[in-house]
Amino acid sequence: MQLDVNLDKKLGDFSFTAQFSVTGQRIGVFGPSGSGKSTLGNLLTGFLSADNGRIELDGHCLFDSRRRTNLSPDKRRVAVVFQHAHLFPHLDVRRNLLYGQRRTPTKRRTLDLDAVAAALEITPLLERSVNQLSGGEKQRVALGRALLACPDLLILDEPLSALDRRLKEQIIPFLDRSLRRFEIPYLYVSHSLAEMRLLTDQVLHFGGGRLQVLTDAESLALERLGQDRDGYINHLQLSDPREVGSLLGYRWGRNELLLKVQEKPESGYFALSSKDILLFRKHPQALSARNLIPGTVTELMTHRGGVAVKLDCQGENLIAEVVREAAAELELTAGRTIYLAIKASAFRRLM
Amino acid sequence: MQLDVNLDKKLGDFSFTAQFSVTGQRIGVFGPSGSGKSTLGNLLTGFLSADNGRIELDGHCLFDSRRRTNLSPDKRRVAVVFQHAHLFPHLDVRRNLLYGQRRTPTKRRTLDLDAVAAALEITPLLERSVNQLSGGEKQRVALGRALLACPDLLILDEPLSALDRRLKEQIIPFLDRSLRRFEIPYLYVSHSLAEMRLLTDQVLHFGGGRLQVLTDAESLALERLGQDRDGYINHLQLSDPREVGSLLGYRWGRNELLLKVQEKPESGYFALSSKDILLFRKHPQALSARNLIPGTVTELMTHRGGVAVKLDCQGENLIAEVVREAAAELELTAGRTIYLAIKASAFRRLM
Amino acid sequence: EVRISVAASLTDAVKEVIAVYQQSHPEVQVLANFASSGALAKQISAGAPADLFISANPKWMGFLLEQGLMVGESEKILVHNSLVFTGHARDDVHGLEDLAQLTRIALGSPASVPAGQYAEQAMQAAGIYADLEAGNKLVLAKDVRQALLYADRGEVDGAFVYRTDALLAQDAQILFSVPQEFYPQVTYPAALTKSAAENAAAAAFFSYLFSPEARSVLVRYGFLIAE
Amino acid sequence: MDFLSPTDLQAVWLSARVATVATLIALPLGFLLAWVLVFSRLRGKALLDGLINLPLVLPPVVIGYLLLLMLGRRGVIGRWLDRLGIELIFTWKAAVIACVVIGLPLMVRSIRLGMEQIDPQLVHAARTLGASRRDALFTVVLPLCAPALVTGGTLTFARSLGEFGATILLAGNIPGLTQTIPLAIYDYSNVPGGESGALALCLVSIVISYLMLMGNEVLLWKMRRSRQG
Amino acid sequence: MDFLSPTDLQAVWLSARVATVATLIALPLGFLLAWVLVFSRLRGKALLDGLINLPLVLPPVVIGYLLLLMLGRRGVIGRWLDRLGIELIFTWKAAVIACVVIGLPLMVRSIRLGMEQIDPQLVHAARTLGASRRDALFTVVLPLCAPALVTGGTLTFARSLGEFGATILLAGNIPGLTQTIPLAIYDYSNVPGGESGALALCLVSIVISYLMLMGNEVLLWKMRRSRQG
Ligand SMILES: Nc1ncnc2c1ncn2[C@@H]1O[C@H](COP(=O)(O)OP(=O)(O)OP(=O)(O)O)[C@@H](O)[C@H]1O
Ligand SMILES: Nc1ncnc2c1ncn2[C@@H]1O[C@H](COP(=O)(O)OP(=O)(O)OP(=O)(O)O)[C@@H](O)[C@H]1O
Ligand SMILES: [Mg+2]
Ligand SMILES: [Mg+2]
Repeated sequence: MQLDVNLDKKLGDFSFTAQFSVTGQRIGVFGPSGSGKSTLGNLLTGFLSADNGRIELDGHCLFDSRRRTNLSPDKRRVAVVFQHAHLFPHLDVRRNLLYGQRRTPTKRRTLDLDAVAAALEITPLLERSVNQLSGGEKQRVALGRALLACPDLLILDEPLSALDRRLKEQIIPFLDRSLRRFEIPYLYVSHSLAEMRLLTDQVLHFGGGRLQVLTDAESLALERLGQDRDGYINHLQLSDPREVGSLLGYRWGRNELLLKVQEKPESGYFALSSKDILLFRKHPQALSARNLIPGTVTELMTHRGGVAVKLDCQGENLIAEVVREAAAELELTAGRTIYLAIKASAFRRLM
Repeated sequence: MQLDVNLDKKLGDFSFTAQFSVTGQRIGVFGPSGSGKSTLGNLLTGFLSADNGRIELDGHCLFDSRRRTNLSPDKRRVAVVFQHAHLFPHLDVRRNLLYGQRRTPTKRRTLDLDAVAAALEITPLLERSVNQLSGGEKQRVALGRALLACPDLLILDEPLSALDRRLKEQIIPFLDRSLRRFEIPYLYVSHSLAEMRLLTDQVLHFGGGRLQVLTDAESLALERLGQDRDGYINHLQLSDPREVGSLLGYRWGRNELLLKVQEKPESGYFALSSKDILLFRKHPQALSARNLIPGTVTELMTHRGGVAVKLDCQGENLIAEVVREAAAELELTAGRTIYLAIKASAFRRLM
Repeated sequence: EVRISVAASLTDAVKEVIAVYQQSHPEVQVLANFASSGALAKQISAGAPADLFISANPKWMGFLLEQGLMVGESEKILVHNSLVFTGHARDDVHGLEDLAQLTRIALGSPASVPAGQYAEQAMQAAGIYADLEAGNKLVLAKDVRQALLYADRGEVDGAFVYRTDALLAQDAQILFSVPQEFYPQVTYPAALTKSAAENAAAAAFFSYLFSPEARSVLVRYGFLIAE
Repeated sequence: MDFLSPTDLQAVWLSARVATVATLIALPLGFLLAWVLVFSRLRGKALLDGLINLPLVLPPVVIGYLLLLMLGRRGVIGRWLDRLGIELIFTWKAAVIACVVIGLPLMVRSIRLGMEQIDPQLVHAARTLGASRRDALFTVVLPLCAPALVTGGTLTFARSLGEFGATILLAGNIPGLTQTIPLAIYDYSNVPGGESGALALCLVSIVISYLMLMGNEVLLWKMRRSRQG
Repeated sequence: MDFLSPTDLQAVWLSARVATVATLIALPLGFLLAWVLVFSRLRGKALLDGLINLPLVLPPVVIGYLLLLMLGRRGVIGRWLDRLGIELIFTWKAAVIACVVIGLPLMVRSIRLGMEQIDPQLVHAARTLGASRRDALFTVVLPLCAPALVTGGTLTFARSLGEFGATILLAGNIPGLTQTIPLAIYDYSNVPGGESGALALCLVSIVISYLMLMGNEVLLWKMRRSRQG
């Protein structure tokens, strides 16, 4: 997808300005509350008309103040999933899902209901009334409804912010899987760095109604090191599980990690907090942590109240965090080899 | 407070039975969804009338089916805080707070608005419309409103379940502090073990419409070991902080623990997950964890997928969890002395 | 098909006349529309279909004649009526001069109801109107029927109504007839409309109204036949 | 305003007064009836609902007739009033009663629509804070129904301005005393050529109702704003 | 039903038909007008609002007269209808028109109350899914207004059953052709001993409206249930 935007809009005291071109499938829109993220969404869908400027989506003009082009929302093929699902309460799940599809020209209908429902695991809910769904189920249906309209662009405006942590973790894999599988390009609006890292390749960083920079989530996360109570979340791609006693042994590059997890996924991303990694200068003996692997310090980043340690574990990268005193005591310097102890229960499945 | 209950109630297919006497200020009501917790609340407030039985609060009869006594809800002096704050939308925060107080006989009014507002930190919000409050602020106002009615009993029916984790953690200290300070006896209804442990001394454990047992939260938590993804949460009472480099050294019984926390509270409870404790058979050298203390194994409890290790650290108790393989490798048996490594950042302030 | 617009006070009488007429002329359908004279006149004026108009007073007939909607030469007086004073039976009321002792007297609103206007004229002629009005003793009704209702229910001591209406009362009875010299004669004019010109059946029914057969029915309902 | 005769002006003034008083009476009455229909567990609610709707279903004249039967000097209630020395029939109070009865179905239905939106938990919360049933009704339910009350009041006021059938039967058509705008219009329209007088009064009616409509929109708007801000 | 004469039965049947047809016409009309008042950005909405309210404010007879002036053969619209060979005045269709006009203010206000409750985001969601403004109106707004439509329908139907003033002017009072229940009751009041006949017709009116009221309660209850379940 190619999105070219050049817009100005005044809303009362608030003025919004954005000028960018992005190409890609997975774009994030990041920024604090009130920075204009939803305003960008409304300008793209057509619920707001810019004072000045132009929007072009895949070379197709949606809005042009000079040529007085202003396609109505239903002509733009830009679907939205909001913070609250906004399902149609008078329709059951199936009819909600089909609402957009029925309004899509037949030749554009590349997805079918069964495939989408299966991917989102809502097949058993199809005949239910939408008032009988949990929050997470509702959002999955809302996503399915938007997907089935086969839009040129999908805007996800903080689709998870009304859900609790457990539900968020449950739904992110569905989101990622179905968005990838059905190849719908999207703008993911959020102020959660974790979601950005999981779901986007590029990030439009907004602040004060202005596009600050076009960057990516990883860079943003590194910029923010030490600010999150849960530490920096490493994303580890693991594969090829085998049973090792009551645990599972997964391949991580050239290392093997022992995990205690409920299911046994074939492969996938796992989260490991920088705070769940213990570092040893020498190989310790008999400890309760099931993983003890060597790693080389590649970089030290000191931040407010701690030190982030970039490690290379036989080609795989990892970030650990220690307090300053520990960094001194362990004599951490780039190039030094140390040992990492990680409990089998410290890993969390991401998707 | 002394509460004597002996009730039967049929609601459609569901039948509720409870017979108990409790004395205390901090009573929990625990049980899965549909077990009858809210039904108990409704019977106590008088929105439901039991088919049979008797309720006596501090020797004062609220309901007696034989004597045909059935005080109306406003005469019972039993206040409720619900899952959703249910603030009066047409009144501002101050008038919401005063609603109950105005309806309390003057000589019973033991609390005053300013003290309660200060304790709940809602003084700056007093003139706001309740529609401008966040979820956590709303619950605090609802709590203040109930407190100011100076009830004989306060029922808190899952008051935190609609809030996200961060808000929960923010609000629990307010709850605890104000409930203790204003000495209002309460029933705390929840299915969160963590909240039970923080806020109650005794627990009425319900299941299937029946009172299962009168117990306490600690016992319930131990029964449930290994079922929670976050492990068993140890509550450590720490005191007398002193600065140690960038960290804080707190007294924990006869031990000293180094913590990395934002504020510097004088003393209080801190949470430490059983999964954040690493065990070593021998004293390890140079590691990043800032706390390495000796402990004696007092008991081993094997549960699905792991082993809970009860430890005695110079008189203080702690529970750690390890996988079975680790228990074997460390040759853990009761009486054995081992070393515990805990990162300075693993502690979380509770209240 | 003959469409006739008839003043409401003739409802029963005309319904019976039609019923009798239809027995001998089953091929003609006579549709009667009953409402107040004013409503009927406005309908005809607005172009509502009507072949024949029977008004309870000459005012509204005149209104239509002026607009040229009626066949002027067809206008004839169908019946007369007379003004009476009705109320619950009592011994002390025998004529207009006795009304001064009453506390409440109902009559049609003189502004809009001809019967009320006649009653006002009669009272003025008898010299009692000014006192009654100043004493707030007059209750004005929207039509004769309402004045009768008040008298019948005993809400007022008596009411000025037409003789034909007085016959409808259950409890009230005629206390006295207002002498004819005190008020203009009450007439019910009838006429054909211009649009009925081609309708032979309408002309036929119109002349039937003045036949002895029809008149005998009207008389039975208390109307006086115009000479 | 020389296009209105002095009696017309009296009619306008009387109509405004009757409609205002009728609305002020119908508001609390409608509120209580709506409360009974929505919240109480009374048996025979359907019957009451139907009864309240009667004035809508039956022609106003019939309602006027029924009221006359009840409130007239020989009526069931009227007899008592008469003994107490209270005169109703043929006074402006009778016009008010007619308007209240005729307007009540609209009032009750509007308030019900509003009341049914109120979260019963709010009322429960008030009760546990020591508010009696009545206290909660007035301090919680009433303010939350305010927009519905405004709508109901608008409808009743408007309907009262136009009420003819029941009023004329119960109050009579006495200029200066019980002649409201519709009755005055009736008098005009029953005379050939009275249209201009009728038209003038219609215009006054329309202007009054427009003023009230706008007043209410402003009121509703303010309510919405104060609720949010 | 020998307490009803054949013409009475005709009146009952006609009234039921007129009220039903009027309600069926007023429903879509009221829905569109309510939509304009709630959602569109049209200027002069206040004017339209006032215009819709006129039949409430003015006496029905006046409304009937104004309609007569417009729709009569010499009227602005009537002239056209006449040329097209459409007869309205003095037919049951005229009674329907009168009832629609009189019932419309109630219908529009009910639907507005319902429409104003709808979350605009739902409509936005429909638009982004490819629904045109009109499509969203019929597939989202309309079904969500259903309870309000039922209430509006109830009110309009009930009001139509009792409508007298405008009907008698526009449709005339022709037994068997345009005589609805209220007009038949009027006829009875012009006949000696007509009370029993009038009473019987009133009872029929009441029964019909009760039946409809219950039917609607059931409908509303089912709606609520299907929405939840
Ligand atoms: N119609 C409007 N009139 C005036 N100001 C508006 C209007 N709509 C939005 N704003 C202002 O525009 C600013 C940006 O709003 P926007 O909803 O785009 O923020 P956001 O980045 O989506 O924030 P959040 O993360 O809270 O959703 C806010 O300060 C808001 O108050
Ligand atoms: N009025 C009623 N009629 C029939 N069944 C009812 C009624 N009220 C509650 N129940 C049933 O009683 C059971 C207990 O409900 P209750 O609300 O007390 O559970 P709870 O323990 O509070 O659950 P939760 O944790 O979900 O709030 C449920 O199965 C519910 O369906
Ligand atoms: Mg936003
Ligand atoms: Mg509950």
